[in-house]
Amino acid sequence: LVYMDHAATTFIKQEVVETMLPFLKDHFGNPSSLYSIGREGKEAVETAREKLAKALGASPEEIYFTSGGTESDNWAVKGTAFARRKKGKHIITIPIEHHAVLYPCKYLETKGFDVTYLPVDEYGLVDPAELEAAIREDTILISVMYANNEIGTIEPILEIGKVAGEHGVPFHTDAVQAIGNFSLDLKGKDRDVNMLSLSAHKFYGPKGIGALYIREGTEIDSYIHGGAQEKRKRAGTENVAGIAGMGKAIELATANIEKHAEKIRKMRDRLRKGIMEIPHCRLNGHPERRLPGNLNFSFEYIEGESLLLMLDQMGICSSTGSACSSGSLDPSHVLSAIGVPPEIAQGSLRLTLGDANTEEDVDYVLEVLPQVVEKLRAISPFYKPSDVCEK
Amino acid sequence: LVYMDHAATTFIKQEVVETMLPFLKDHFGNPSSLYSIGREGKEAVETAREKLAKALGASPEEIYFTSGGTESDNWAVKGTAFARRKKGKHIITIPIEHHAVLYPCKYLETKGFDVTYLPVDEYGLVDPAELEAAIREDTILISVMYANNEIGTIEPILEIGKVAGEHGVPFHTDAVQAIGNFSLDLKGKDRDVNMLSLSAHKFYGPKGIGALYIREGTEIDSYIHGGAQEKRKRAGTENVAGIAGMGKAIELATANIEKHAEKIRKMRDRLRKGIMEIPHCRLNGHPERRLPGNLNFSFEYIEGESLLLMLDQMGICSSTGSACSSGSLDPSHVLSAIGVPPEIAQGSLRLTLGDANTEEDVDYVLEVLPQVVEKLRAISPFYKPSDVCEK
Amino acid sequence: VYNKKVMDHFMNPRNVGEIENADGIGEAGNPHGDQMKIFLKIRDNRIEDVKFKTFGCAAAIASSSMATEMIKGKTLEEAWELTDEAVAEALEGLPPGKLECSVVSREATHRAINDYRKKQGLEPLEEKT
Ligand SMILES: Cc1ncc(COP(=O)(O)O)c(C=O)c1O
Ligand SMILES: Cc1ncc(COP(=O)(O)O)c(C=O)c1O
Ligand code: FES
Ligand code: FES
Repeated sequence: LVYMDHAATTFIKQEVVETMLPFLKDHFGNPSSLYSIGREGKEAVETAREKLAKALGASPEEIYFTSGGTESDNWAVKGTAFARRKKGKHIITIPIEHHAVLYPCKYLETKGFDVTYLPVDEYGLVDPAELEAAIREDTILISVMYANNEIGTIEPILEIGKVAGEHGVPFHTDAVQAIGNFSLDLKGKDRDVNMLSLSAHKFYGPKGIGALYIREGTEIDSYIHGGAQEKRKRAGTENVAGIAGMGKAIELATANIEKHAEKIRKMRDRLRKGIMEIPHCRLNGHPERRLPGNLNFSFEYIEGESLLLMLDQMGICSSTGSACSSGSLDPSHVLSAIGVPPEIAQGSLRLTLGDANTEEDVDYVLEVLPQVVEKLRAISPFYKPSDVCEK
Repeated sequence: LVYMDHAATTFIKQEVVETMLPFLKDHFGNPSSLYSIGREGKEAVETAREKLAKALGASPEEIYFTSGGTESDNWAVKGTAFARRKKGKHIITIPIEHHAVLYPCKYLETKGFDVTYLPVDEYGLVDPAELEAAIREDTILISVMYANNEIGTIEPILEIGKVAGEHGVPFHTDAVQAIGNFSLDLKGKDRDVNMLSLSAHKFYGPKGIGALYIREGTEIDSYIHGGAQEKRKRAGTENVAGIAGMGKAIELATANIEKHAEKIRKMRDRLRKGIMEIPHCRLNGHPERRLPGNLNFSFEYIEGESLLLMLDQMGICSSTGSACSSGSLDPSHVLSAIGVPPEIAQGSLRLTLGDANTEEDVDYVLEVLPQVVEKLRAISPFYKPSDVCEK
Repeated sequence: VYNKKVMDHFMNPRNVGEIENADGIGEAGNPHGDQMKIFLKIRDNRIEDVKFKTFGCAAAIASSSMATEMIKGKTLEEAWELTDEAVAEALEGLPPGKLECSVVSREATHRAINDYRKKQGLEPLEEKT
C-alpha cells in the first residue's frame, strides 16, 4: 500500500503508541484526583504540556488541551469573538481556511458579527498590505492559517502577525498542517501570534486530541464549561492517553525538523516532476511556497473521485477536491477561491507525502498514475487526444 | 491497592483496550476518506454507534460522539438554548447537577437567559410537582441528571420526563453516572428524554470520549462547527480508537446489568453497615434511592482532604467534597444544596464501588477507615470523645 | 463505499467508446458538471450496438456501463422503459447520495432514442422525470 494522504491523517508512530498504553492500562486514575493513582495521569498531562510548549517555543501555561484541531479552531474564533464583543464585531479571515474556521465564522455572522473573507491570489496567498487595509476600528480578530491543507500554500504569517500586532488585533493561526514541517517559535519569530491550533493526528499522533496555544493575556472566553481542568478554561476529564501520545508525537515531529522536511521535499519534487509530464495537468497552489509533502494537481477531462478510487484499487491512497467525492454540488472551496474553474477543480488530486513514504512509492505512483489518467480520459466525453498540453 | 473511586473514573477493561488497539496501529485511516484504509475506521465508528444505540434503546442516527460527558452536557444545554432562543429564555435545572451542566447555565445567564435552580430535598430529590409548577410559557429546556455523582441520588426521571413531555419542553438528562447501573430504554420507558449525555470513562471505557443522544426532531444547534462528520452536527476528525472502545465498553457494561448492579450493591451495603458503626458519622444522600456503588459519609470533626490522603497512604482511593481538596472556599455544592452544614460537609468522604472491588476490599476498608477516622479525630480541636453518635 | 458489482463496472466499464456515424446520439449532464454521451447503432428498431463516454464519479461510470449493457439488443420501446431504479438494482445498489448519478445514463439513453426518432422523421417521445 502506498499511503499518500498524510494531510488527511497520519499513522501513529510506535513510540507514541507505547507512550499511550500505560494510560489505557494500569495508570487509569483521574488526573483531578488527589491520591497517588491519579497523580501519574496528572504528571503525564503536565509532561506533555511541557513537550508541546518546548516544541512551539511557548510556556506550558499557554497550552490548553482540546479534542482536536476542529475544537481548537472553534474555541479560538468563537471564544475570542464573544469575549471581545463589546470592543467590536469585525473579524478578518480568508476564504481558503479549513471549515473548522470558516463555519464558526459563518455561525458568528448569524449572531451579528461581521466577517471579511479577504480574497487570496491565484496561489492562495494573502497580501499583508490588503489585510492591513481591511482592518477597521471594530476589528477584534484576525484568523489566517499557517499553511493550507489542500494546496499546501504557506501564508506570510510573520508579516500578517506584524500587521495584526501593530493594530492591536489578536491573531489566530490554524497551524494544524504546519507542525512537524516548520519550526515555530512563539517567543521569537512567531511572537505576534496570539492563538495557534494544532491536532495530533497530523503529526503521527492519535486522533481526537489537539491543543490551543493561548498567549498569556489574550482575551478569550471558555468554550467548554464545567470542572476545573485546564485552569478552568477547558473543562472535562482529560484524555490522558491521547495527551501523553501527543506530547511524544510533537517531540518526535520537531526533532530534526529541517532534515526531515528536506527528505520529504526531495521525494515530493521528484514525484512532481514526473507527474508534470502527464499532458493537460496543472499544479494547484504556489510553485514554491508550499508544504514540503504537498502536491495538488488538476487533470483535465477527468473527475477526481473516479481517479481516487482507481488509484485506491491500485493500492494508492490519495485525496480529491471534487464535488462528487463530497456529495456537495460544488468542488473544493479552496480551489474555487484561487480561481480554478469548477470543471477543472472536479479533476483535482491531492497527494501528500510523509513518513510512510519511500522512493519506491514515488516510482510506483509515477508508473501507475499516468496509466490511470489515460484510462479515465479514454472514457471521458470531453477528451480529444489531439489536444495539446498547456502547462 | 483498593480502588473505591469508580464515580471519578474506572479502569479500562481488557477487551476494551483490545478493541482500541487496531485503531492506534494499522487501521489509522481517516474515516472521512473514500479509500479502503479509511473504511475500517468508518466501520468501527458505525459499529460503536450501533452498540450505543442498542444499549440505550435508541436508533443509531440519534447517537453523536463527543469528547466526553462535559462536552455532551455543554452541547445539550447551550445548543438547545441557542436553537430555541426565539421561543423563550427560561431553563430549569437543579443545584446538584455536575458543573458541566451548571456552568453552561451560569454562562447562559450572562447571555440573557433565565435559569431556575429548582431546590431539591435533603436527599437531593427533585419533586416533579414542583418542577411542573416552575415551568413557564417561555421555558425552553429542562435539564435534570439521572443520578448524582457525589451522593448517588437517583432522580425521578420518568416522572420528570412525563411533566416535560406534557408541557412540550425538551428534556435533557446527564446520565454519565447511570450507564451500567440502570437499563435505559429511550424508545420505551425513557421515551420522554430528548437528550442524554454519557461518558465512556465511567463505564470501563477510555477517557476523552463520550456521546450525546439526541432524539430525532429535537431542536439543537451544532456546537463544534467544521467538517461533515456526525451528519454535520459535530465536526472534527473522529477519535476512532476511543469510539471503538466506548462501543465495546457499553456492550459489556449493559450485558447482565441487574446481576452486576446487585453484586456491587451487596458489597456496598456491607461496607455501609460497617462504616455506620463509626460514631458521629452520617450518610449523605438518600438511604435507598442511590447508585448501587455509591456511599457518601460525613465524619464530624474531621476534614475530608486529610482523611482522603491518609486513606491513600493506606492504599485506599477515595474522594471528598471538602473545600480544602478543591482549593475553593466552599465545600461541595451538592452537599450544600441538600442542606449539609459546611463544617460537616468538610468531613465528607465518597466511596464508590465497582468492578475493581472484591469482598476483601470491603474488609480492608472496614479495618482501616475506623482507625484513620480515630487518628484524625485525636488531633482535631473540635472533637470531644464523650460525644455520642447521632445516626 | 461501493459494492463489488459497482467497482467491477467502474474498473472495467463495458461498451466504452464512440460509434462513427451513430444512428442516435444522446448527451446528459448534472449540476456537478458530470456528463455522459451515448451512441446507438440501430437496426430493425433494435439497438444493435451501443457505446458511451462518461465524465463523473464511480457511480456515474458504473451506471453508464450497466445501462448500456441493459439496453444492448433491446428494441427501442424496451430501451425506453429503462429506469434509474432498474440500473441501480442491476448494480446491486448504490450508496445514498449516489442514486442520482444513474440519472444521466437514463437521460442520455432517452435523448439518443429521440435523436434517432428525429432523424427518422418521428415525433420525439416525452422524457420522463
Ligand atoms: C488546516 C486544518 N485545520 C483543522 C483541521 C481539523 O482538525 P481535526 O481533524 O483534528 O478536527 C484540519 C484537519 O482536518 C486541517 O487540515
Ligand atoms: C454526572 C456527571 N456529569 C458529567 C461528567 C463529566 O464527564 P467527563 O468526565 O467525561 O468530562 C461527570 C464526570 O466527571 C459526571 O459525573
Ligand atoms: S457523478 Fe458526481 S456524484 Fe456521481
Ligand atoms: S486547611 Fe488547607 S485548604 Fe483548608
